[in-house]
Amino acid sequence: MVKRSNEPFWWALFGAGGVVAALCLPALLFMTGVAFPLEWLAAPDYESLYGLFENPLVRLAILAIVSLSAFHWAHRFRFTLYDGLHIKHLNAPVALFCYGSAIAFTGFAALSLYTF
Amino acid sequence: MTYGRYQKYHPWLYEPRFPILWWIKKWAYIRFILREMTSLAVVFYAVVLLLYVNAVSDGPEAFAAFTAWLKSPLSISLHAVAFFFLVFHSITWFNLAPKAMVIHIGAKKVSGSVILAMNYLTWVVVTVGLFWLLTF
Amino acid sequence: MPVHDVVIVGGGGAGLRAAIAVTETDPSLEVALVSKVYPMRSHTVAAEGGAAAVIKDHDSFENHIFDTISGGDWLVDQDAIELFVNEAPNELVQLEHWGCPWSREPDGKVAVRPFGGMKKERTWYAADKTGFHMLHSLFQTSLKYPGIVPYDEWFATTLLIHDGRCQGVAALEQRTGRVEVIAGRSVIICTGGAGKVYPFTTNGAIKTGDGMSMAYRAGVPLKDMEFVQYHPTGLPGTGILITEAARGEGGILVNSDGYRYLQDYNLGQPLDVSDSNHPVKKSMELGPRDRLSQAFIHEQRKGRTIKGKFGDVVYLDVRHLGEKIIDQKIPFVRELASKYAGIDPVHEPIPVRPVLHYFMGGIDTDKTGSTSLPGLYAAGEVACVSINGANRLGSNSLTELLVFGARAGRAAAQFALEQSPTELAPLRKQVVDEDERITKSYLTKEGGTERISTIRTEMRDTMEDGAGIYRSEEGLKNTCNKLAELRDRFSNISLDDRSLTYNTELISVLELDAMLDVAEAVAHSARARKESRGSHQRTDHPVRDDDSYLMHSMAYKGDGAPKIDYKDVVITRWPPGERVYGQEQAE
Amino acid sequence: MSNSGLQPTIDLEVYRYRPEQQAEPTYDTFTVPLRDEWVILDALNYIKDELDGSLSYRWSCRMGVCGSCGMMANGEPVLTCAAFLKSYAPGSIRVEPLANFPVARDLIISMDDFMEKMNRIQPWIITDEEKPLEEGEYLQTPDQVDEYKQFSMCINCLLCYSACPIYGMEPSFIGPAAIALAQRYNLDSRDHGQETRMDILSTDDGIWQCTFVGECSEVCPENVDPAGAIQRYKVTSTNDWWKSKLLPWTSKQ
Ligand SMILES: Cc1cc2nc3c(=O)[nH]c(=O)nc-3n(C[C@H](O)[C@H](O)[C@H](O)COP(=O)(O)OP(=O)(O)OC[C@H]3O[C@@H](n4cnc5c(N)ncnc54)[C@H](O)[C@@H]3O)c2cc1C
Ligand code: SF4
Ligand code: F3S
Ligand code: FES
Repeated sequence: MVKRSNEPFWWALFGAGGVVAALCLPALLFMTGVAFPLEWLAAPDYESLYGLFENPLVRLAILAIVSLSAFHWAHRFRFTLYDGLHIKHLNAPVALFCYGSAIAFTGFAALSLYTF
Repeated sequence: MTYGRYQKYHPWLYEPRFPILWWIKKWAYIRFILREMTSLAVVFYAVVLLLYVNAVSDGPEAFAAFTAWLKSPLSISLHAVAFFFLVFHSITWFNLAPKAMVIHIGAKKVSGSVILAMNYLTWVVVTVGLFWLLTF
Repeated sequence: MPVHDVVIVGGGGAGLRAAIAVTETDPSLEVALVSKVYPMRSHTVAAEGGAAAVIKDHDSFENHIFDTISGGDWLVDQDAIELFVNEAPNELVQLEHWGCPWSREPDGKVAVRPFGGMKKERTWYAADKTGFHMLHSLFQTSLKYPGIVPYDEWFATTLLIHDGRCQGVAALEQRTGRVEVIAGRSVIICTGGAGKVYPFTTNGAIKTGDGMSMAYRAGVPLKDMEFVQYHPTGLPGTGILITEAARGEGGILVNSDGYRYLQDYNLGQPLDVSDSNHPVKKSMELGPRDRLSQAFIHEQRKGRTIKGKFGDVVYLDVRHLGEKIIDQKIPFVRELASKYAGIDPVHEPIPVRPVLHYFMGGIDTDKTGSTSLPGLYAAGEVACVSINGANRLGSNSLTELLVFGARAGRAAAQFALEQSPTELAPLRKQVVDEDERITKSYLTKEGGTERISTIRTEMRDTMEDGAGIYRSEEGLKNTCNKLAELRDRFSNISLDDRSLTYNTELISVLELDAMLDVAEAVAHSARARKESRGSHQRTDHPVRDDDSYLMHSMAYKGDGAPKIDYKDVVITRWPPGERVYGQEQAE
Repeated sequence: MSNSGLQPTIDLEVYRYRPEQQAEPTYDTFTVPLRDEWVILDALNYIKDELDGSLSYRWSCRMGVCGSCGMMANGEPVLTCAAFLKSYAPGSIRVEPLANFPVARDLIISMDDFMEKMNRIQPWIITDEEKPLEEGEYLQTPDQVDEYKQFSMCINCLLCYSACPIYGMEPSFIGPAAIALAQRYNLDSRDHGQETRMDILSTDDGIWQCTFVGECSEVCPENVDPAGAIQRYKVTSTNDWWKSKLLPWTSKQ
């Protein structure tokens, strides 16, 4: 009997991450990383940011964004390593490294957002 | 080795080796690898975003220090590069989505171009929403 | 294991259908399916227009039978056609159950379209890639039967006859070059037609008449070989077919004056293309193929054709159908015309000319596909049952593959069950001889100055000159003589390639050998038939002569020229009459 | 393009591999007439007829439907009966056997692997019980035909396998055309074999090897879009996986 793969689990996270990243990240990065520092746009002041992040829903959304993005990376990067470097035989360690990092990152993000 | 009912028994097959650097052989493959590399930009910004929130959480000094770093040429260049990759990610992602998604309305399949248009529309709405959230 | 129960040579529509019929008759039977190309490459793949069978209420079996008999100019065996028409609908439904993606009506029923020479629309179609879809459905379905053993890219070279019956074939495995026995208690030949005997044909490279030649050399007669069909609408240069469905959907043929010239040839009066009754069945563009191709020659003589880079053409105009219908019903026509004629049929008329298309004749079989050699069966274009007579109606052939493929399969299975087990030793011996013949004549032969391509080209040219659309004693005599000369020169042939692995040049020479046999049978049968009937038109004998020639010709291989004999046509309920086209509106 | 006399010509650098004579492939250069209407296949036929009868390659229909004449032309997989010489002129054309397959002789590759995979995905209508022929055809509306029609257009030319780097690296990958064919049956309203085929497709050798390079669809001469077929199936398979984990009682085993 052939074994069906468990790949769907990771693929679903990859897909969700891909959507979230595609929708949200360009705008966010553009503001925090380019437009605010270069003062093309007026950056929000500390208090209003604090107020925004105090909202647990906002923090939950941020957790979703960063965590799914990390899983998106993990999955894609895992295959990029396989394909680009021809190392499919190193399947287990590569997967462990990629998904492990994403899991650890998610844990760290959850903790720090929880203790905001 | 036996392959179902088809037998492999010819002794003289020439098996070309697959080139290690296959992905520089064709523009399409380079584009593919670049697309896959966008994941680095994604994770880069995920980390930055978390640090950003943490900086706010750590108080005004920490936030000021982080903002100062954001203004450094290194940070600006990193962000600029990452931005291009992220946009590349968004475009490729939305363009390819209709291939995986098949939506039916009644018995009719919704055409790929409609799905495509919906994707871009959502992108615009989300982008505008995020701008509104952070700048007003 | 070279010993099987039934050996089928040919993996086209007929061969696959036969193979499935054998295992369905008795799943314990093992079928060897020998094909010189992977089955899905067989030329059935190229058929475009559709397959005929009566299923709609406005039609009847009687109509289909009569259309075919008159289309074949009364050279059709009437018992065979009756049975064919009766079994046709079930076969096409069977194929539907096997997944063939037939085009449908809005309510989900199978759709039909009109075809030339047919009184009602009865042609089932899968857009305009019908043969492709039929072949792939059959091939993929065949994969589910463990009893079918593939011999892909094995080239059958000769029949193995022992104890007075056919017990297998010798075949050359192309990738290793070894010649092996493939034995069975019965053999079915399904190797398709031989269009490549002519220079300008719709047929693919593989249609070289190998099976006809194998049977012919084994003493089985080839029936009605003088009847070869020219399709009126091939692309100039390549001979790629523009399907009759283009006319079935309403396309028209015009000459250099933009005139629908068919009206001058007793094919009825044209209706305007905007008329809701256009196209009228069995009239004008929907006349039978022989008459349309002949009309082209007359137009050419009158100087009313258009000069093109590859000879004279007329125009097939489908522009009035509009882009939507063209893309929906005949997208492949658009693709082919754009790619190979450089024109878009939505905006320009398609240049076309008659092109050799189909062999009505073939291995003489009865209604079960059996031949005069016990244990040997044939089905498909290679066989002549005969339901096509002197001119095949478009879309009957694909159905024929199924009906007679299945019949031959069942009969061969039955025959195999009744025989004692195969003795391999005597067959092995024959194969050793065959191997030696091939090796000595081609692979290790010294000297020899003739090239394959030279002889092949000269053969094709002489066939077109003498045994084309119009023939005469003079021309046929020259062709017969030329063929004898080429046969002579063939023994002086030399190959560049002496290797065993995929020696495609060796395959070409074996095919040329077969084509010379077929060409000879065609030319001599044509020379002997001193009348004009269907596709066989003699300028020196311009009328049909039922008193002397309401008979099938039978060509037997001789030492020199073939021996031509005759056999009665089976006439049951439809006495010979006049072929009438274009009169239907007057009814 | 060079001009020898009146007739313009073009050079073909043709890959040669004659296993009985050479261990490694080489290239032969042939000069052939450059005619407007000639495709690469015509040039190969010219070489075989006039210059070197030992050149071996597959072809039959010369009209883009039998699927046998696929080769690499200047590194791109093409149907040689549909690739016009003039689109490569001036310059020469390097003709090679389809990439990613073992070469048997000259331009002929071994098809064994594909034939086995095609067989493995069970490309036939799987039903629980057959409808008797007397009851006629299964009804299928034009919309239902459209669901799978595109995936039924595959001519098995294998260009997609040649374009897919993943297949090049991992020959165990079932690959684009076979998966598209499986989808052709999965999406056919007459078929009930989805479960059976899922065991074959949702494995590590199946769809999950594909990283959506997408070149398979780019080179496909029939617009089958195997890449689309695979991505769609990933969604199907993923839905199925989550269902079987979260609602285990709904999946029949
Ligand atoms: C362009 C075109 C369009 C057509 N359109 C229509 C249409 O619309 N409707 C219609 O009814 N008919 C049509 N026809 C006619 C019809 O398609 C053919 O008559 C029919 O497909 C022949 O099928 P077959 O199974 O007899 O042979 P093929 O499909 O030709 O198969 C022959 C098989 O025999 C094998 N073979 C041959 N020689 C050997 C050998 N020596 N050793 C081993 N194997 C061998 C080949 O590998 C192949 O598998 C068309 C024909 C052409 C050329
Ligand atoms: S999917 Fe396209 S490229 Fe691949 S084998 Fe089929 S037709 Fe050829
Ligand atoms: S090229 Fe290969 S990786 Fe997937 S999308 Fe096509 S099969
Ligand atoms: S020869 Fe048939 S596809 Fe090119």
